[in-house]
Amino acid sequence: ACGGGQVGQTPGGSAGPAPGNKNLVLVPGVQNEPFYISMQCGAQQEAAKLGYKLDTQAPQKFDASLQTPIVNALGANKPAALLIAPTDDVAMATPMTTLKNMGVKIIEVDTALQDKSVAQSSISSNNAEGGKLAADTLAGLLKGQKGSVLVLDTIAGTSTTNARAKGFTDELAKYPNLKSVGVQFTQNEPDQAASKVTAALSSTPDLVGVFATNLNTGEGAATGLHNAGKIGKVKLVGFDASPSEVDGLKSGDFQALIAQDPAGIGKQGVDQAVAAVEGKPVQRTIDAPLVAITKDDMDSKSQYFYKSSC
Amino acid sequence: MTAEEEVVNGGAIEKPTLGARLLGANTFWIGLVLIALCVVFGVLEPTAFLTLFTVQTLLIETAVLLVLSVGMTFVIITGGIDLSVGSVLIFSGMVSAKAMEWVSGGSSTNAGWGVILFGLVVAIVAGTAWGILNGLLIAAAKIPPLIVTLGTLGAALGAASLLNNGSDIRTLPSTMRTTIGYGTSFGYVPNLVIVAVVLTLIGAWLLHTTVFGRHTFAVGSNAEAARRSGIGVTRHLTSIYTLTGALAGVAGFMSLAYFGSTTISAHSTDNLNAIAAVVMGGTSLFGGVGTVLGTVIGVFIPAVLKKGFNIIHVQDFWQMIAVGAVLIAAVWFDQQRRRSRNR
Amino acid sequence: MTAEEEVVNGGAIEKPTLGARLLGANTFWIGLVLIALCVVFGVLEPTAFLTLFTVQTLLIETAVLLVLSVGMTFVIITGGIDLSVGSVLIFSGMVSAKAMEWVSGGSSTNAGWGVILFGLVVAIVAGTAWGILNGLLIAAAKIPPLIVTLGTLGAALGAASLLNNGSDIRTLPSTMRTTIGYGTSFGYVPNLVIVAVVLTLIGAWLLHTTVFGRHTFAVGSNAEAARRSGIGVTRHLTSIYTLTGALAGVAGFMSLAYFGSTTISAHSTDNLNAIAAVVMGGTSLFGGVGTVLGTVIGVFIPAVLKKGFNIIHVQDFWQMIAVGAVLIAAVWFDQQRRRSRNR
Amino acid sequence: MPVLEAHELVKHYGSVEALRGADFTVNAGEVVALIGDNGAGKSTLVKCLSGVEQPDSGQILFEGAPIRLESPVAARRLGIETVYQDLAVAPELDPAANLFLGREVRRSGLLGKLGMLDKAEMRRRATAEFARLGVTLQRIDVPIGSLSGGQRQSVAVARSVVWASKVVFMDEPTAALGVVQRERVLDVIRRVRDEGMAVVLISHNMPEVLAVADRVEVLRLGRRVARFTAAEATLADLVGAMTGALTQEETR
Amino acid sequence: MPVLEAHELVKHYGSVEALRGADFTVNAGEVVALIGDNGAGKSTLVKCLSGVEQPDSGQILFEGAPIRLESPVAARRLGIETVYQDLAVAPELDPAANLFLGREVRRSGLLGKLGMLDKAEMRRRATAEFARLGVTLQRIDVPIGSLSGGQRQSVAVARSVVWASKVVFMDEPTAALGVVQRERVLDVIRRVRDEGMAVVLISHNMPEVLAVADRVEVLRLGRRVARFTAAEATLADLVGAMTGALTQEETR
Ligand SMILES: Nc1ncnc2c1ncn2[C@@H]1O[C@H](COP(=O)(O)OP(=O)(O)OP(=O)(O)O)[C@@H](O)[C@H]1O
Ligand SMILES: Nc1ncnc2c1ncn2[C@@H]1O[C@H](COP(=O)(O)OP(=O)(O)OP(=O)(O)O)[C@@H](O)[C@H]1O
Ligand SMILES: [Mg+2]
Ligand SMILES: [Mg+2]
Repeated sequence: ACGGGQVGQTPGGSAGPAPGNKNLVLVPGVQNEPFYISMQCGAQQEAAKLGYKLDTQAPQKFDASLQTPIVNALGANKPAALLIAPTDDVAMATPMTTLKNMGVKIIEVDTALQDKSVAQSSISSNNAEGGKLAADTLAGLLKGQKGSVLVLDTIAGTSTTNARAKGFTDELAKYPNLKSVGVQFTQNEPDQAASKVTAALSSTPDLVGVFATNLNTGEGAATGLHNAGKIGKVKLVGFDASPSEVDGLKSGDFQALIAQDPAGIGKQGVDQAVAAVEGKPVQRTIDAPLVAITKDDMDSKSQYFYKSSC
Repeated sequence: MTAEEEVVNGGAIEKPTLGARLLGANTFWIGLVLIALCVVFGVLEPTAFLTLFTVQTLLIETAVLLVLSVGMTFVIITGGIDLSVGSVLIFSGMVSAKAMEWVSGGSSTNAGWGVILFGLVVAIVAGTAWGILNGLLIAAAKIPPLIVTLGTLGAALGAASLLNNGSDIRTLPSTMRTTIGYGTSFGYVPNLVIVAVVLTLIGAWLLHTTVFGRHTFAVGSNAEAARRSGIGVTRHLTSIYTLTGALAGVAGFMSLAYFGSTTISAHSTDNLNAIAAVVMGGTSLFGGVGTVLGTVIGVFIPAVLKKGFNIIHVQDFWQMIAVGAVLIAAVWFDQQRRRSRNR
Repeated sequence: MTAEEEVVNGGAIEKPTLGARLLGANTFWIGLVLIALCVVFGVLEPTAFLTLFTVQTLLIETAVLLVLSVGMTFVIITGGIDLSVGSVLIFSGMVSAKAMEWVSGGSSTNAGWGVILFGLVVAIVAGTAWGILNGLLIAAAKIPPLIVTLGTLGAALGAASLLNNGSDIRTLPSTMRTTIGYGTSFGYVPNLVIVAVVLTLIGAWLLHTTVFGRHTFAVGSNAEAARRSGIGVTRHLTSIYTLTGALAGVAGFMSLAYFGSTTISAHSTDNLNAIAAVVMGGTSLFGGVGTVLGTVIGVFIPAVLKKGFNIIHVQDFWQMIAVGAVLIAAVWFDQQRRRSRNR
Repeated sequence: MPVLEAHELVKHYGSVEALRGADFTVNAGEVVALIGDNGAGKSTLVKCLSGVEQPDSGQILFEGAPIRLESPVAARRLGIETVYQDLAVAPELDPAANLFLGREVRRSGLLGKLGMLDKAEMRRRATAEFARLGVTLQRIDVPIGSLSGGQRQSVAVARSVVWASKVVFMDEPTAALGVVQRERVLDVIRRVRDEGMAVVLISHNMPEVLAVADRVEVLRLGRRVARFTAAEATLADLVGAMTGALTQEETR
Repeated sequence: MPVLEAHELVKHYGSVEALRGADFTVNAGEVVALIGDNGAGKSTLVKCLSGVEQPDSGQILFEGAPIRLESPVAARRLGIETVYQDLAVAPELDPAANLFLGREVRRSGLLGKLGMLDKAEMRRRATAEFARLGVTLQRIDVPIGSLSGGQRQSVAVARSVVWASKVVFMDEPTAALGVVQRERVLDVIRRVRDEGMAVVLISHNMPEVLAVADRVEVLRLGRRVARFTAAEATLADLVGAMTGALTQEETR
């Protein structure tokens, strides 16, 4: 095309962030989630310690079309580094690359792009591993009991929870006593999760376990089990350790939770970002730990509980 | 019988028979669709579908939406629309939960009925407040309902998030969950369902037998005529959105009791679901016609369908396609029958 | 001048002046709101807001919604509604991506312009197909548009998910991303924006100067009168939903080029955003009035607002509240001015 | 004494001038015909005098005292009822509901206090009213939108005379009526007049005007241009005044 | 030879019987008045004969051959035009747009082939047509919904006579018209008749009917009950036939 170019290629060269810029921005996957709030808390603490300022801007939904404008807007007020949980491992590459070309350092937290050349560092827990851990934990809870297991996923196309569900299903195949009745999508709505659980109870009387891949599905599943009076009889394994899930674990709604370490991810993200900004060496990938928490060991693992505010 | 006899005394021949009225009722054919769905699933999975448990959970799961849809029926009959119900529901739940925490001085887990009732009142007041705001903007400032409620949809959700810094409250009186949320009365009937049924009956009574209901139809049928007839259209519209807000407040409390959580990130499709239920029940988006009974049927058709599909294990993606197809087919069938009746 | 002079020759006095027409134009006041917003943000953050980059990304980000909204304008002017645009967009993108993979025999990452053009055609065809389905169900089977498009909303999404088993396709021709997705022409203008502008201009031309557009207004103003005037209402409505479907198909391809992914889980609010843009632009949900220019303004008001808020770092929850409030205020201002003009 | 008077009413719609300083007077116990060409401003004048529209300037006097009619309710409270040219009925409601719109009959007792309608009573009274006007309806429970043009108009006429106590405006009430129904309406107009109310009749049917009116006021291009006593006026006078061939009042 | 004939038309709306076996005949080059009480079925008959409604049973003959009028388009193709009682105009469009609705004038050349409207030409021709009918409009670019009742009706009348070639149905075309406009419309009716077209006039104004019609057909309770030659009929005959005091045709 005539004069073909690319967006963000300001003719005459782009001015990167001003030297000495001490602003960091965190763009989590979605607002209102304790997971990301805890990450923000960890990151803020670390940033303050290192003499940086950290802003957080979250999309309303876990949706690339909502996260893109937020990232693009940063091009106007360039921060020194961006910590981001990309909501789509390809779609977010464009805006992130644009920022990177403007001289902003990119650190991925929680999720990562397929294109490994964009970010300087990625800190994440392996979601498939988390799914596996959930399957093992559930099998342990059931102690050889025979029966069916239901997996509740959020929305088709959500990479993180899809990976958890897949890891779970793959691992479950190793337990001959447990049979998967398949993955069901809930559109991330608790009421649909509740409805799927009660329907499964109607049609699959030997249901012994449910794996819910995030907070909303977990809450919905617990509600469904409550309705059916099956709390505790059907083992419910949730993902993440938000305050509400921890309460649920305490009260017996959940039998186990697979917790990540969001605060740790946030802290390490800031460390890497600062290192990148200051021209120090960075570590390309960091694996964050995952733990299974049950009612019995919950007191000893309270450092993994997520926070709903800093 | 000659033509003469029929029209002698200035009009008004006697009423048609009950059978004819039933066949003529706007809700008859769509009601048949609902019954047909139940029969089909009953035959396909008699042991799983036609059980007390399935019926109980089906009713409980639709209770909240039913309450929202009753309010929506009034709004749509006036020719308006309310997209904000889901957000107002969340906001009310959030305020209510906060208030209960506050009067219990911290966690309200062990609070008694006094606190719970207080929470209910707070929820209703919160919902009503948004309803009044919607109503005034629509009726007095004459801004299109779609814009107003789209605005308050975002604003109520933002405000709810602000209140607890974006996270859910899950420490609620446990009595509330066990009695209202999933308790039953008369042996089998879930309490949440009783609440929804009572509200629906009141709604139907209000709409179909009172002056308030009559004016609702009049405003929707021809607002200018209503105004010239001395109906306070502004005031009436305001009270209708207020009513809807109040019902959303109750629904927020019910949702709180049901989920035991404020579920901020949920309920985003409640508005469209409620509107769909109302329209499926034969209420026109252009206003002036509609019934609460139709809305009830409209709420249950998708609910039964999804429940049935989940029970007979239809894959999710197929389910989405099938639910879409059945919605359309049900309304098509209804239209078809009604049209032939008018031939 | 006496009254006599004015009305002598059977009516038709000469046209008002340009200034009067501008002031009288339905889009004038709401356009002022848009300009005011830009000015405010420009003053608050001159170095960040009024930059080439901000303008470029603002335009790019709204390009897809703009294309959807142009189609939606036609639909709403007929008194209809189309909730399915977002899903049809995703479906078209998915089919297009699949088709490009298929003709490239596996991954299409290195495919050339032939394959890309083929993908575009497939996307348009896929969107058109859903549009025809919507149109026939609405116009021929006479099912309310809300129900039909709510049904196809679910069905199209389900079908898109089925095609690739619920996961996104992310291997797309890289040429497509670099040129169409975020390439620019004439130095600064993003190609995606050029596509959107051209489609919008064609839409405006079609609506405001052709027989097709005239009939669109007539159908929305009084469908029965249109029918009696010999306008093929069924056919016209069908073509309008088909047009909207085709535009959603193009939008699907644009989204594909932009995101480089089929983004199944995204676009869930596109339908409401498009409807809001159209209504904000002065088009009545009851049909018969509306302009494409109004829609363009209606698309940009929330876009500018969100962009500005993101740049000046307003917190998320406050942002939701503020966007809601500004939407309502903008339309209120517009109404106010228009009403006083009619006094 | 005039029960209702208008002075110098002006009403614009955008750049269209519907009223350009119109005067109008009607006394209790008389039938005044308001006539004029199409677009002369008759309906606009009626709307201003029944609170539906607010004039841009000018004065309205009710029983000698200046008033403002902010809404139709204000006019109705003064005992002013109107049959609008566009009828202003709710097409989806049945004739009885339209007749009682805004003045529904409630049940007796507590249920009535709660707002419950007495539908049977309203239907009964509606049937009686319609019979009085010679309206023939095959069924009374159909929406008014599906009635014939004349039937619909009869409902609107019935509504106004049932409730008025001071002034009845009738904007072309007989335009769609059959011969019999038209006579009935003229009878009703006379009866209402004899009860001491003022009736303002708008009509394009000059024989009808001369038959029923006591006085005639003529509107032209938004102004009153002539007044007649019906007994003394001829058809030619009226037509002359309407078309501008004859003008009594000075053009300001 | 009759240009249009109806035999035994029956039309139900739910349980309401609008037509109960109605017959009707109109010849080329004549004005037939179709009269009857309110609710007699006149408008319904017109709707059946102009393709808007489908009769439940009965036969329609056009120039002797049985036809089915599935849609208004079918009727228009045969040269049948109609002024509907409810006018059937698009209230948001302006008078010129309404006049040319469904028959828009396109620009010449390629742009016209692409469907572009020639708005100036349509406005010009509309202004001329309105002047011919004596319609006075202050502005021609306002939506028709804001016009006065008579102005709106004039637009509908203008539309029908511009396009007709065989039959024009006019359902109470003069009901809302002023004295001058009414005369103009009656003139137009005569002119159209003289051009060899058939005109069917529905009116409740008997003097008008007797003045302009060649023949009169009377509908009562959905059936034709009498036919007259206008020159021989008296007002009493017509009223008698409409009210049922006089019946010529046997009741089946
Ligand atoms: N709402 C409106 N908007 C714009 N113009 C209007 C409106 N209402 C009336 N007009 C214009 O005002 C003038 C007077 O209208 P009005 O309806 O009062 O006439 P009228 O005397 O009642 O005529 P008719 O005998 O035809 O009913 C007309 O030119 C009409 O076009
Ligand atoms: N769409 C409809 N639905 C139900 N009933 C209808 C409908 N249209 C007409 N009717 C009924 O059919 C009968 C005949 O109506 P129609 O309009 O043909 O009468 P008309 O002779 O034109 O009367 P008018 O002189 O008052 O215009 C009336 O009783 C009317 O109520
Ligand atoms: Mg008038
Ligand atoms: Mg008629």
